[in-house]
Amino acid sequence: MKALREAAEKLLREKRVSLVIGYEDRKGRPAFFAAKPEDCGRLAYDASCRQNLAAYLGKPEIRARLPVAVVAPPAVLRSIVVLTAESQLPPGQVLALAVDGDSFLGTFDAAGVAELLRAKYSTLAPEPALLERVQGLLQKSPAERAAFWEAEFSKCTRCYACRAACPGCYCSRCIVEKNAPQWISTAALGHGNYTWSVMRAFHQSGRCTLCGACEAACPQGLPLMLLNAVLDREALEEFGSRPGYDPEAKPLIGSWSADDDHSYMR
Amino acid sequence: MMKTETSTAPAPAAFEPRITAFVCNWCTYAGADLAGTSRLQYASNMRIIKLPCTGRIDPLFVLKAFENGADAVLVSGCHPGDCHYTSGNYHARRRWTLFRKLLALTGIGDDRLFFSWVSAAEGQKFADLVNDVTAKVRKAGPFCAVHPGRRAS
Amino acid sequence: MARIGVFICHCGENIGRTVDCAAVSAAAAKMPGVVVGMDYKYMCSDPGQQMIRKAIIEQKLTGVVVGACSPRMHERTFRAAAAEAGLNPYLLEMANLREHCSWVHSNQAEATQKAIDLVRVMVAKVRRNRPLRPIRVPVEPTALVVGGGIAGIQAALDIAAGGKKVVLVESGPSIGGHMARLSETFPTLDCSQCILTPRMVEAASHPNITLMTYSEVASVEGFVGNFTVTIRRKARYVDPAKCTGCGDCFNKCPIKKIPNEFDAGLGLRRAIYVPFPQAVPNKPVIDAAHCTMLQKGKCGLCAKVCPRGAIDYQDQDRLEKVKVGAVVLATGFQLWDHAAYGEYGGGRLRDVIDGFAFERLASASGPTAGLIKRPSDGKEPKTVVFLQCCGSRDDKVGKKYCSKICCMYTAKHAMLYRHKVHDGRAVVFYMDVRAAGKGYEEFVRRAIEADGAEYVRGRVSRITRRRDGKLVVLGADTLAGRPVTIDADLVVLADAVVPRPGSEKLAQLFGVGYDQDGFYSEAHPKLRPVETAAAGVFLAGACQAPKDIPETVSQASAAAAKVLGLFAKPELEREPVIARVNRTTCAHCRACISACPYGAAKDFDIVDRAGKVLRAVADVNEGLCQGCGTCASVCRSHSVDLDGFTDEQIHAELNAL
Amino acid sequence: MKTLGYFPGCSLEGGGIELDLSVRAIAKAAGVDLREIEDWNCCGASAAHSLNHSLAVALPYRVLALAESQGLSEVLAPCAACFSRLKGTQVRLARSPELSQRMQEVVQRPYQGGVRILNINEFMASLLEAGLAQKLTRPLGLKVVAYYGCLLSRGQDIVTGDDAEDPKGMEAAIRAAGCESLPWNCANECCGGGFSMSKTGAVLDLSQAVLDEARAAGADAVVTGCPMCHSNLDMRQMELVKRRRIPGALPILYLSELLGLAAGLEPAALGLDRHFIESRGLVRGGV
Amino acid sequence: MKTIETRRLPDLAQALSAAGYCVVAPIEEGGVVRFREWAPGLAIAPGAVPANSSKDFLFPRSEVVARFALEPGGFSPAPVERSAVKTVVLCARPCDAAALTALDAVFNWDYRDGAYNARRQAMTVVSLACSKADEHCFCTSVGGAPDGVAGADAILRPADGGQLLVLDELTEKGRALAQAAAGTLSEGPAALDAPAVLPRRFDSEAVGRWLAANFESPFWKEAALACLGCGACAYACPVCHCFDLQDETDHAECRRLRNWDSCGFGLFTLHASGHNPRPDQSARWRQRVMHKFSIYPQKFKTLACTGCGRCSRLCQAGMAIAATCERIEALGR
Repeated sequence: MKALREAAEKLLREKRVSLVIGYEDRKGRPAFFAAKPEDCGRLAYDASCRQNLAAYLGKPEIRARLPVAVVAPPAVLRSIVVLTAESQLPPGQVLALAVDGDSFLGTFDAAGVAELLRAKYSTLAPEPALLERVQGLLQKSPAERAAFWEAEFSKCTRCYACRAACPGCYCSRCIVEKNAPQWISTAALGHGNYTWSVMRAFHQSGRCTLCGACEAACPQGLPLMLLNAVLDREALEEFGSRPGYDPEAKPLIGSWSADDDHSYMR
Repeated sequence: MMKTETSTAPAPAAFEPRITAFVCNWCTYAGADLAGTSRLQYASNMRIIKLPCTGRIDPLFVLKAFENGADAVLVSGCHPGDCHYTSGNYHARRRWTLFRKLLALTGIGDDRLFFSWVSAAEGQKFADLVNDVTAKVRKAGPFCAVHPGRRAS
Repeated sequence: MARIGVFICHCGENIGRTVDCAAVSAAAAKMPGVVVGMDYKYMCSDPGQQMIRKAIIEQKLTGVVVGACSPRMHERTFRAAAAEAGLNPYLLEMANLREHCSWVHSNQAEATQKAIDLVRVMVAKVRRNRPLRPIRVPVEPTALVVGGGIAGIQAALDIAAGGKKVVLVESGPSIGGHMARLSETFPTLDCSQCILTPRMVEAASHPNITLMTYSEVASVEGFVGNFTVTIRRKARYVDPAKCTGCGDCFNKCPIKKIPNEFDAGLGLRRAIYVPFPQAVPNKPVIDAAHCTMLQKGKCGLCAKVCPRGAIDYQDQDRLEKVKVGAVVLATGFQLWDHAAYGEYGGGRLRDVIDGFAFERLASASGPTAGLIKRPSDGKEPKTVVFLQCCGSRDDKVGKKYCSKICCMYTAKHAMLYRHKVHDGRAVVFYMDVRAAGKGYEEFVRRAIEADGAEYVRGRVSRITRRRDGKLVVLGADTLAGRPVTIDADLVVLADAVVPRPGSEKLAQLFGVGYDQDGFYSEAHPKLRPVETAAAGVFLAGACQAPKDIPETVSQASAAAAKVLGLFAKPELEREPVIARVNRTTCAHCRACISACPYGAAKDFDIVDRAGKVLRAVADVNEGLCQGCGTCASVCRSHSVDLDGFTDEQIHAELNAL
Repeated sequence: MKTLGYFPGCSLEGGGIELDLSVRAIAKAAGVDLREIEDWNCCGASAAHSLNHSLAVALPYRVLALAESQGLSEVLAPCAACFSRLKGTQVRLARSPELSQRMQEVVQRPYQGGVRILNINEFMASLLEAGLAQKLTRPLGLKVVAYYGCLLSRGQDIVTGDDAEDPKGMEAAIRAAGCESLPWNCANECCGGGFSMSKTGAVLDLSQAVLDEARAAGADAVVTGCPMCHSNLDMRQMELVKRRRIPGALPILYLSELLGLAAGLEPAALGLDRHFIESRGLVRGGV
Repeated sequence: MKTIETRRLPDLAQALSAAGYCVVAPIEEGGVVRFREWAPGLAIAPGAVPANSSKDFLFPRSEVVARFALEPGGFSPAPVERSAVKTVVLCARPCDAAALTALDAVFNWDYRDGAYNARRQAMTVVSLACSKADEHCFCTSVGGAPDGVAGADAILRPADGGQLLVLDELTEKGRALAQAAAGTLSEGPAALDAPAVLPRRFDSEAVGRWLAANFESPFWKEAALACLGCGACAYACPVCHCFDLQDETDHAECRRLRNWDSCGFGLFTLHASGHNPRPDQSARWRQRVMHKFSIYPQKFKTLACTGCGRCSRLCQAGMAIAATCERIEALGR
C-alpha cells in the first residue's frame, strides 16, 4: 500500500500525470481520483476492489486530463492492452500502477504492461468456479437453459450499469442507442433484455478479460459472467485468442484463418 | 425428388415451422435458383433474406428473426475458398463459431440454428438442406414460447 | 409517404400454375405503402414493362416490386424499365416467385402464401431503398499483360491493335514462352517457331506495346481502372540500349557448361546468354549465379570483348511503377516433376524424359538439330515408349485432373519420331485417348494408322534400366489382359500440366482466386470464363487450366476484347453497393479495417480548419470497396452501413416476416 | 541407458536368429537396453490374416497390450513381418474405436494405443542419431545394394516416411557403415516371400531376378532387413548356385550385421557364421 | 392495538390475496431482495431495503401507451388494454411511501397521467417503520423519519423486539385493508420498538440555496469524476420518473412504449443535431442533484428525494448523493 501511494505521489509530483485513478481507502473501495500529491494517501488496493478502472479511460472528462495513471490489477492491465490494440488509448498517455494481491509491482507504460503480462501472467485462467457454473448450465436441457435466462433477464431494468462498468464498451454510440433501425428493443421486457445481454457479451468477445466488473455492477445480480465465460473459452479453444496480451493483436472478430473450425457447417 | 409431406394438406394440429434463411447472393442464392431451374421440390417453410455475402450477416439479424417468431434460422454461403469477396465467409465462419456457443448457452441449440455452405452448383444440396432443416425443426417443435429471445405476442 | 407498385408476373404458366398470382397482387395491394398491385402474363414482355412504366408515371410511384423470376434473370431488365420511366433503378426490387417458389413447390395454397410473404418482404425493403447512382471511376486506358508466352503476346497484340497501350511483362529474358520451344504443332504439324516468331517481333516493335522482359510483378495497389503496379526489373547486367545483339560476349564466355533451361537441360548455354537464337529481345543477360565475375570478381571477359561497352556488372534490380486500368494474367504452366514417381526411376534415369525434352530433340533448332538422340549416350533410340497421364488423373501422387493436351502431343511425338526414325518403334501407353477438337481425332488415327504408332491401353508399373542401357518398361495391356514388357531405348513421359511456381503469390497480389491445384479461378465457369472475381483482372491461357494453343489464343483474344470493352468508355460504372461509415459514431476500433478483404476500409483523420487532428475514424474507399458488407457486420455500433443492403432495409425485411 | 521394448517373434528364434544376434549386439554397442516383452505371443504373420481377421488383429493386440502394461512406450520388431502385423494392427485400432472395444473384450486386456512400433530401418536410424555413428570406426568400403522387399517398403500408414516405389530407409545406415549403396532396379521387388515352401520354383525365379540385378549393379553384397527375404536370397541361393543358374554366390547381410561389422564387432557374434552363403570374407582381415 | 406476529406476514399476504389484492412485498431471490408480486410459499423479507422501489408498481419500467395498426396508405389507432389491478404494497419503507407525494405531483401537473393515476387509485401502501438504518440512509435529512407516515395508507410498527408488528390504519384504503385482513390480525397490547436513530446529515434547504446560485461551480467537474453514466441510481430511486417514448414497428403494427430513462445517460439530452447541452457526466450529475434539491422543490414544493439511499447502495462507482449534499452544505457556509 505504501509503495503504491509513494509511486502515485511521485508521478503527480513530477507532473508525469495529471491524475491518478485508483481505489479509495474506505468501505467498498470506490473509485478515487488523486489530482494532488497529498491525495495519494487515500489510495488503497485489495481483493475487494471490483471496479475495472480502465473503464474511465474512455470518459471525455478523463481524456481531457491526459496523461493519467491507473491502479491496475492483472485484469485491468489486460484491459489496457486491449484498448491499446484497438487504438483507443493515445500512445504514451496512460501509465499503469500495477498491483496484485497485496503487492505493488511498479509503474508501467503500454509496452511495459504487455511485457509484465507476458512475463508474469501468461497463464491467467478463468476461475474454475465460473467454468463450473457454465458447465452446469450447459448440462441442462435447452428448455431449462431458456427458462433460467427467462427468469434472470426478466429482472433487468436496462440501467446499463454493465455497459458503464466495462472498459470494452467504449463505443460513443452504443448499438442499443441506434434507433434507425432499432435492432435491440429498449423496453425492459424479455426479448429486448435478452438481445441486449447476448449482444453485449458477444461484442466483448476478443476484448473481455473476465474482470467481472459488469456482473459486480449489476444492481439485479444477473449472472453476466456466464455469457462472457462461454465466449472466452470458445475463443481460446477455437482460435487461441487471449485478449489483452498483445498490443498489436488483430481483432478476434475482424480476422480469420483458413483453419478455423467449421465442423458444424454442412 | 418426391413431393414432400408439406404439399399434402396439413392436419389442423400439424406444426408448420417458420424458418428464416440468410443467404449470400453469389453461392447459396444462386444454388437455390438452380434448385428451381432443376424443378427440385422442397418444403415451403423457408423464407430467404438475400445479402451480398455471409460476411454481411450480423448476429443481430439472427436474434431479430427469432424475436419475430422464426422457429429456426439458417445461415448459408459460399464454401470456404469460394467467397465471391475472397474472405467474407471466413469472417462469417469465425463469428458463427463463437455466436452459436453463446446461443447454445441460452437454450438455442443445433435444432434451431443451422449453418451450411451451398455453392451455386449445389441445387440438389440446397433442396436437401431445406427439407432436412424443415424436418428437424418440425421434430423439434415450436421455438419454446418462454424463450426470452422471442417477443411476446 | 411511400407509393409502392407491386407487379406480379405469371411467367406464362411457370409461376401462375402453382401460385395464384391474382391473389398475390390483391394481397400486395393491401400492404402498407402499396398503391398499385397488378398481375400480368409476361411482365418482362414489352406490354408488361409498359405497364410498369405507365404506373410509375401515372401513380407517381416511389418504389417498385416485381414478383417474377430470379433477379439474376431480369433485374437489369426491370431496372432499366424503371429508369426509362424516370424512377431511380435502385428503387426497384424483385421477389423471386419462380425459382424460389413456383418451381419448387406444388401445393398452391402453400406456394401462394410463400409468394405473398416474399412480396411483403420486398415491399418492406423497397420502402427503405434510397436512390443510388452507379459508382463512376476514371479508367487508365493502359493494360498490363503478365506473361510473354503465346497467350500474353496474343492479348497484347489484340489490345494494341485496338489502339490502347499495353505493358507486357515477362519474367524470362525473352518472350515466346513454351510455344517457342515446340517443334511442330498438332494437328497441322506447322512449325511452331515459324508461326510464333513473327508475332514475337511484332509485339516487340508495336508502338503501343512496352515490353518488359526479365521483369516481375512486385506489388499491386488500386482497383479496376486504376491499378498501380510495381514491376521489378531484374538486373540483366547488359544495357539493352547499348547492346546490338552481336553475340561476341556469349561466344567468348568461358563458363560453358550450364544446362539450358530452354532446351529442357539437353543443350548447354553460357553464363551470359540469350536463351535461344530467335529470342526477343535478342539481347543477352548474365546469369549471376553462374558468372564468376559476379560471384568471385574474376573474369570480366564479356566486358572486355563488348564493342559497345554494354556490360555493367554493377547493375541492380530496379522497381518501376506503371499505372494501368486492366490486367491480363497469362502466366502459363510448367510440367509436373515426375521425380515423384519412384517406379519410373524417381527422376534419376537420364533416358526417361518429359515432353518438352522430346520437343527439343525433335526441333530443327534444338540441341540435336532435330535428330532424335537419347540423352545418355547420344544414340538414336530404336524403341521409344510414350507414357500418357503421367501425374495426371492420379490423385495419390500426382493430380486429379486430366491435363488435356497430352493425348494430342503424344500422338504428335509418336508421329514425329516415326517420321524421323523409319525403322523405329513408337509404343504409346494410354488410359483413354481424348481427342476432342477440330481435326484431333483424325490426327490420332493418322498416328496409329498411317504412322504405325503402337497404342497400348494400360499403365506402366515400373521402368528400370538394365546393364546394357535398355530401359525395361513393365506395363499392362488391359485390352489383351496381360502384362507387357518392352525393352525401350527412350521413354517419354507426358507429365501433367501444372501452374507456374509463384502463380499463387501473384494471384494473391491481384486478389484473384485459385483452385487447390493453383490454377486461377474464373469468375464463372460458363458465363464469365475470362474474368476473375477481381474486377478488371482477366485470364488468358494455361494459368487458368491446361489448354492447347488454339484455345489459349482464343482466350487471349477474348481477354483482349474484355479489356478493350472496359477501355471503351473514359469512366467505369460499378454497382453502387458500397459501404459507408458514420464518422460521428465510429469509435475507431479498427475491426472493419482489419476485416476488409480489399483494403478499402482505412484510417481517416478528422481535422479542424487549422489541420489539427480531432479524432481518427474509419473510412471506406469507394473505388476499392466491392460491397461484401463484412465491415458492416463487424462494427459493434453499426457505424458502417452498406448501400443496397442497409441495416434499415434488412430490419424491415425481417419485420415483414 | 535408453530402454526399448523388444519383440523377437518366431523368426528371430529360428531361421532368422542372425538378425536377433546382430540386433542385440548392435543395440548393446549403442548403449540401448532391449527389454523383451514378457509373455509375448505369435504376431500372426503368414497365416492368421488369411484365415481369421479377428485372430489376425487379436494376436498383435495382445502383444501391444502387454507392452503397454509393461511400461514400454516404444517396441522394436526387427522381423519385417512382425513389424507389419503389429503396426498394421495399431493403425486399424486407431481408425476404429469399435474394433478397439471388441479387441479389449476378446483379449480381456486394455490397450490405449500408446506404443510406438519401430522397424529395423527406423531403429538403425534412431541409433545413428543417438550417437552410434561415432562408434562405427571400421568403414567397410563395400559396394552393396539395399533390398527392401515388400514389408519394409509397402503398406500405406505402416511404413511411413518412405517412398514405397523408391524406398530410401536404409541409405543413411549403409553410408554410415562406410559402404556405397548402389542404384539398382530391384529394391522393392518380390523375393517370393511366403511361397518358400509351397512354390519353391517361383521363389527361385524371383530370387534369381533379384540376385542377377544385384550382381549387374556391381554389388559385393545384398543388404536386407527381413528374415523372409534373407532366407529366400541366402538359403535358396544355394540351389541356384548348384543348378548353375547364377555365376557365383553373393553374400546376403542383415543391415544390423553390416553396422555391427562397421562397429568392429566379431562376425560370429553377429551370426555371420550361420549364413548359407559365406559372408565372413567381406570384412578385410576377416576370419 | 391490531397486531400480527412478524413471522406470520405470509398469512397476512395470503388473506389479502384471498381478498382480491395483488400483494407486492420484499422477497429475496439470489441474494437480492426485491419488491415483487408475492405468491403462496414465498417468504417475506421485511428487514431489508429492497433493491427496487415501490414505484415499479405505479410506473413500470416499460409499458405500451399506444398502438397503431398499419394499413395501406396510413395507420389507425388501436386500443390499449389498461388494467389497474387492486394492489397492496406490503412492508413498503416509509421512504417509499413518502415518495408518492412527489410522484403524484409530477404525474398530475399539466397532464393527468391516466395509467399512473389508475394504478395509484388501485394501490394501497402499507409501510413498515424502520428500527434499523444503514450508512446510506438519510431520510431525516430530507424531511422524513424512520417511522414517518407520509404517503402510507397504513403502517406496521415493530414491537416486542421485532416479534410483533402493530398495524395503524391511516386512510380509508388502510381501513379497508385492515378489514380484509381482520382474520389474521389480533387485538392486544404490545411494546413498540424504538425507531431507528438517524441523525440529520445535512440541511436540505441550505443545499437548495447553494444549488440555486452555483450552476457553474467548478465543484461539479470534480464531484462527478467517478460517475460512469449508467442508470442504476435513477432506476432504483423511488422518485425518479423520467421516461422515453419509443415506437416499435413490425409489418402489422406500431407500439408506442414508455420506458424509463435516466438523466445519467448521455443520450438523454442529445439533440438530433449532435449537440448535447449536457455534454459530460458532471453536467448530468449536477442535473440529478439540482433536480432533486432545487428545481423540483421550487416547482412542486417538495424534495425529489426521500433519503432511501438506494442510489448510493447500488452505485458501482461509490457515488453518494448524501455525501455530495454534505459537501455542498459545507461549501455554502
